[in-house]
Amino acid sequence: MPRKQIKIKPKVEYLSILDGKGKLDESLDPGLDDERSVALFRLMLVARRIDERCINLQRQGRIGTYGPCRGQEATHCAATMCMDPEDWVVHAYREPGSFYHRGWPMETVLRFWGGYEEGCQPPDGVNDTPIAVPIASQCLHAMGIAWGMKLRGDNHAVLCYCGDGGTSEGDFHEAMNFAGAYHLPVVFFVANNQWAISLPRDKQTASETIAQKALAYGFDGLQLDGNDALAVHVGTTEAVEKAKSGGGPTLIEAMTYRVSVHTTADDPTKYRSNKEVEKWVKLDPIPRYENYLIRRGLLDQKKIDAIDEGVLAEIAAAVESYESTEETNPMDTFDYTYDELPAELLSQRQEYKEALEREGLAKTS
Amino acid sequence: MPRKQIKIKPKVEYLSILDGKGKLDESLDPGLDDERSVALFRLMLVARRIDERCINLQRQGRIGTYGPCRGQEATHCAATMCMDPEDWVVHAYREPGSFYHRGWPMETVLRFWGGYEEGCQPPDGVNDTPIAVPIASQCLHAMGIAWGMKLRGDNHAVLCYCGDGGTSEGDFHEAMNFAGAYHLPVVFFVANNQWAISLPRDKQTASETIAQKALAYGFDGLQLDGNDALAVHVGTTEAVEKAKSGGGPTLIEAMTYRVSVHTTADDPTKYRSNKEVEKWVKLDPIPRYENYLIRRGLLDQKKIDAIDEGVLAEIAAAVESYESTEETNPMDTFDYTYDELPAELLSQRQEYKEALEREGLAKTS
Amino acid sequence: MMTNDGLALAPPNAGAEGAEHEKGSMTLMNMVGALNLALDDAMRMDDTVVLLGQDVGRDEGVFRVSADLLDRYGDQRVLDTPLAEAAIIGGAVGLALYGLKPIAEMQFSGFAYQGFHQVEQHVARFRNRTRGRFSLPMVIRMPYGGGIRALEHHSESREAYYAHTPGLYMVIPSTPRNARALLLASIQSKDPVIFYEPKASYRAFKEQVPDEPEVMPLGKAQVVREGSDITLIAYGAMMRPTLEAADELVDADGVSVEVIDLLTVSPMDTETITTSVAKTGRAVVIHEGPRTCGIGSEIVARVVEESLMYLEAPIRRITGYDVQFPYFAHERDFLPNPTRIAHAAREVLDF
Amino acid sequence: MMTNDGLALAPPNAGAEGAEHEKGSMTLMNMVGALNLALDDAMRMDDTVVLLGQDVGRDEGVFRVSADLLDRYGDQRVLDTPLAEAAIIGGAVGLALYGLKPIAEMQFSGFAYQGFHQVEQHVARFRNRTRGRFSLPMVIRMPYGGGIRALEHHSESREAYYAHTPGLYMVIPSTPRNARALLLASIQSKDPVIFYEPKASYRAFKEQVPDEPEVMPLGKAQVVREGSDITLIAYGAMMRPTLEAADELVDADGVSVEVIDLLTVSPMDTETITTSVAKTGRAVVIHEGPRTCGIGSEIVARVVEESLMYLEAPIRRITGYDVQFPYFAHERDFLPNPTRIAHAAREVLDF
Ligand SMILES: Cc1ncc(C[n+]2csc(CCOP(=O)(O)OP(=O)(O)O)c2C)c(N)n1
Ligand SMILES: Cc1ncc(C[n+]2csc(CCOP(=O)(O)OP(=O)(O)O)c2C)c(N)n1
Ligand SMILES: [Mg+2]
Ligand SMILES: [Mg+2]
Repeated sequence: MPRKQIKIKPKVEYLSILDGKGKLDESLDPGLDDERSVALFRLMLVARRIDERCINLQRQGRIGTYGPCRGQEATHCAATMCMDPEDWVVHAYREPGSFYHRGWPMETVLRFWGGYEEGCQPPDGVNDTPIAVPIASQCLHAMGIAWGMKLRGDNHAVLCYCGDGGTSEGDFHEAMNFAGAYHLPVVFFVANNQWAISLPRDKQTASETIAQKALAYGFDGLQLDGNDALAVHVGTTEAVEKAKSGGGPTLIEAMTYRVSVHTTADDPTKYRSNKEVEKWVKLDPIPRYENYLIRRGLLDQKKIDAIDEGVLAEIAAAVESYESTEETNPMDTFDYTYDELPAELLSQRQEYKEALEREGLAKTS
Repeated sequence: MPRKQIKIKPKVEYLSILDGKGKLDESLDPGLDDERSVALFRLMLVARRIDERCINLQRQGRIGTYGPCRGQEATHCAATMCMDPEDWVVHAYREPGSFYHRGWPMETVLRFWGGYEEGCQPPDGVNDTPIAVPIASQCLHAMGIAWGMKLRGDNHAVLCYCGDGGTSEGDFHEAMNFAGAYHLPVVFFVANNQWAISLPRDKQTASETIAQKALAYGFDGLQLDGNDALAVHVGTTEAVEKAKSGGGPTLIEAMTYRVSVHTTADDPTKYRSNKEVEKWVKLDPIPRYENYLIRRGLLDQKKIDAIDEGVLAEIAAAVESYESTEETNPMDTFDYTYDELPAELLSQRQEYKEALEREGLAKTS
Repeated sequence: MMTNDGLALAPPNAGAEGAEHEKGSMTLMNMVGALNLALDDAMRMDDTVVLLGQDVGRDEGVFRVSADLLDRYGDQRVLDTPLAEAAIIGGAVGLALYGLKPIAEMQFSGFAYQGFHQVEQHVARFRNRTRGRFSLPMVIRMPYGGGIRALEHHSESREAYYAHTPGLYMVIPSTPRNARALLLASIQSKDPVIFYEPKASYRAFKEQVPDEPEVMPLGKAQVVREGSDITLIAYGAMMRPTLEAADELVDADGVSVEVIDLLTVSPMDTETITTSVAKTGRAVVIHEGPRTCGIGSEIVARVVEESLMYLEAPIRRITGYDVQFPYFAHERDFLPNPTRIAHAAREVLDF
Repeated sequence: MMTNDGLALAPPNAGAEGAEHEKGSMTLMNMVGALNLALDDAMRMDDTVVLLGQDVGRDEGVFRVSADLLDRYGDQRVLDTPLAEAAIIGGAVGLALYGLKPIAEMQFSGFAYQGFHQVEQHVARFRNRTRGRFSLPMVIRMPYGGGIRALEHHSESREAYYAHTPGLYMVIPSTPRNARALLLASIQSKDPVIFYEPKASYRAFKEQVPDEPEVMPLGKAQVVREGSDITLIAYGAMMRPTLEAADELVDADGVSVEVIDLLTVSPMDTETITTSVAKTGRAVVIHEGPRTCGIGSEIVARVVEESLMYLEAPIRRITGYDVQFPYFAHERDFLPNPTRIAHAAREVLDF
């Protein structure tokens, strides 16, 4: 029976710039300046090295469960680099490079994985939300912040991280729908790393791409090679500029891969093949981008080594600082729950303090 | 900057068969047989008359708040007629014709609006869920029932009603996504009546159609003229057949209009113009379909009057039966909460019973 | 009935209206009017205040609590939203992070669960999680409770869910005047407030409400009637049947009854409760919500901890039973009423 | 420690295994193994039982509770789902309506709120709403509680939310053997069960578990240690510190301690509690969840209603405080421990 086809207006596109070996498609050269180009490399290296160090610290029991970002450095490093300080970055949990770039001290992030609320305290002046554990719940905060920008007439934008698994949650949908309905300056950045713990991407949803989910909300979707730092930078920059100039939201799907474990508590050999992992290791974003910068004459092995040394030293100092910080006061949770401690909590605080003193557990004050 | 366009596979189409005056597009004639054709007319009349009567009863305080379906009769009547008894119909709350067709006694539905749980008790053998008040929450039940059908290898399908407002809820999204991911035999039928209480459709979501939301989940969307009973019947039949033959879910968006109040507690003059209402009143699904049947020679005024009289008599009998039923026992809620009454509830039941007896309120037993 | 204890004029921006706060004029109004007045006060005094929710704008709220506000403050401050509670709450979190003061409306408390995860995981936690870097000054208003012949999910009372969630204020007014003063205080609070509005009381009666903005402190219960033989403890819509029962006990039995209105259900004002029960030795607690793990059980537990030895009889709980709130045909049977409260009080007195 | 009181062999399909139920052989296992055994029992005995949740299949559950089940029962009965809790719970409602027996897993209780509306609005209501036409025999399993150095949202205990929701069973086992017997009973129940698994106890210790399927009745608490001076009431992961405290009180102070394990938190077995406290006159209740409106407050309220006059001292509540559960660096400080419990018991004894 003949029907009218309905024309769908928003577009869904795919973007990649560097090939698997880091060779540039000249026609797509974004002309990123030298300084920024190298800074992006360094940032990705920071993410890689933090990751390695954290897995190490976890194995030694010096922090708790850790969720690595190995293989995904290009996604969050290149995306966050597109944001101005007045913009907001709304985090998930696999973006150590993003925290670093935005000005979070490395030891703050270590404190999160070490079991301290202080790891979720953004430094003054940094407009970020901390690690969000409940999947996709942060998308609504990103939407709300962007709504605030719009209501106040501020010319800023919000970048919001989420995983492929997160797109199944109701919160993702509601955030996308509000963002579309109010035409908000927000970029939803889905790091599609092909897995949500043990569930592969193709079982997460039947839509062929995640980018096309934007059509349900009346705005554009962009799928890009998430292991191509240039593509991420270009695609995100455009989406952010669109947002700031009143063009509304964009959904970016960055195709990448979680090369490592889901968290240090996970055993991926239960559910996926080494072959698949190897395929993606070959597409590692760091050597690809490194090759590109070497071709551009911006890097050579000596420069790389120097950068790496600097990064490692910075991390070593952060670990040192993390571990030498005085133990925090368990009473703090009482003092931070409300602006003023209600009477009932005051008496519970006292009860807790006395118990700890009696039991010789934590130091209190 | 040039990009690759991503080709979206599932299709989104529009279907209408009868024009605004009920004239048939011959090329689309589905060849619905005479008996069924007239039965559908009668069913729409049932819905219209129940609606009118309920508004009346509400005004007289004989039932509580009522949510009318005026103008939307074609959507739910024609859609539910596509379902076999072994199929399931998952209801929202604006489908009196559907309940009737599925074999719910009219007085049962009256009891719902009259404030009795008995109004939510499906008759034995009827595979329907009762009126669902929390918007879109029922979509997940429809998905789950369809999942059960698939797991058991049963060749049935589920029809699920939802409103345009309901598409904004997280539950709608999660239901659509699971249905797509598991390729379930379910048809999501959105009665887009252009309003969710006071929020017009274009503020509910920025997507141009609701039908295209299916693309986010990897299956087909179909927008149809929801005031055209033939189009609804044809579109739903196809979607149900597709579901039963392993073709997976479909999202149907039926374009219709809530001609009356949201509920009897609502005052739509606060938020919409009479002009808009009048435009839609001209597209009333009943005269359109009636004209079509008259042209087909299946109806004339005498036949219409006879049908109407029958319907009215049936409704009168149902009201009579509803009002002459003995008052229910307030204790029932205790007895239906668990399979076996736990000790704690037994003592609360006793406390309640004694209180009611002391207070001379309801009769108990 | 309401005393002026603990009432104070709203500080911010109120200066212009006359710093002396002379006893100004009053207007007789119902609770809907009083809540509307508080919203209007807040929006006028502080332009970071925004209102959001389903049908709060053009429709003025399904109970008309936001009447005239769209006209007065425009559609950049009164925000009609799509139909999604988690987005309303989670969006309000974002608005608050960005420095606005959102007042989010849930159309009925029975639909707030669609956004409960945002409350539990974020609204209640952001201040402690970020060690004070971010706080969430926001209010989530919602009508709760039975008595208006509404459909399923429109009559429940589940304040205990919120009271059991650390990091929130759970506030429930009982009269037009305290509704206005508590809502204004909630909006001015630096902490998130769940504000339950007793819909059965929306239009049930009127009270004189000062024209000047007025706030009451959060976290304080009120002794609304003094007495020495027994303490009745209630809040919200249950205050009316409780006060009726008190009248009956005084008039018919000659008993001296003390009545406490919690006003802030959580964090609970233990002292006002235990001081009273230490004096009277007897108590009945009254609420609509289910009994198990309800506010009543918490009150009993605190009295036991602080004043067990003063207790001369078991404390009775007159509450909703541990079954779902009935469809409306039987709601009058189900809801605690003056007779039931008085009967329990007599049993406690006769113990 | 666990007695055989109230244990019975599983009725359905168990006949084939020998109707005599002679004392069969036992196997020493931890709670993860015991829960896995119950799931296996249920899936073997009843082919309408299906398991669904995030990572329950190929990954065998993040704690391995569903080990081997995908291999044994296939992917039409062990269902790895997309990441959406409301869909898991609401989908299970649909599966149950269609005649299957779904066992839904929430990966952690802290993420169950994403589907809380489905629990409150449907799971808890379908039987009463349809006046018995539909019931929902389904189990929602989830690990709860602190003690395993996990991230935020992975350590909370909020059984009181469910206890405050009429229409549900809220069950919390404490040992491998009762975990197996209670999970099997929950699966066989005609009513929906929220099954909280104390994750700190998952691998903490082993117990002999009968090879034959075994069920325990829901709704019954157990006196796991008899005594006459004081009653300690706990459940789940708190049973171990509670029993340690009891040992210390017995050994060091020569006190006779009775210990009750609630097992079913709601509907609560009032009689077992009040009988004990009427005997001992003193009690301490212990749980991890927040204090206000927690299970402890309900226990106190019931004791006051039924046995006030036997009470010789205030009942103390050793619980989580009314703040958010701390990130793991301070969880050991925060969780009730034997010293804290024994200290409270001594205060109650010395009152
Ligand atoms: C609401 C919620 N449900 C479940 C979890 C447990 N969980 C943590 S990570 C994860 C998978 C997330 O997958 P994805 O969104 O793809 O992000 P990725 O871990 O791959 O970066 C799950 C199920 C959670 N944290 N929050
Ligand atoms: C979860 C939830 N939120 C809010 C409401 C209150 N409410 C009842 S009907 C309605 C509008 C529904 O609009 P739509 O889905 O378009 O259905 P229609 O009423 O137009 O048929 C709202 C907001 C509700 N019933 N459930
Ligand atoms: Mg992923
Ligand atoms: Mg509508």
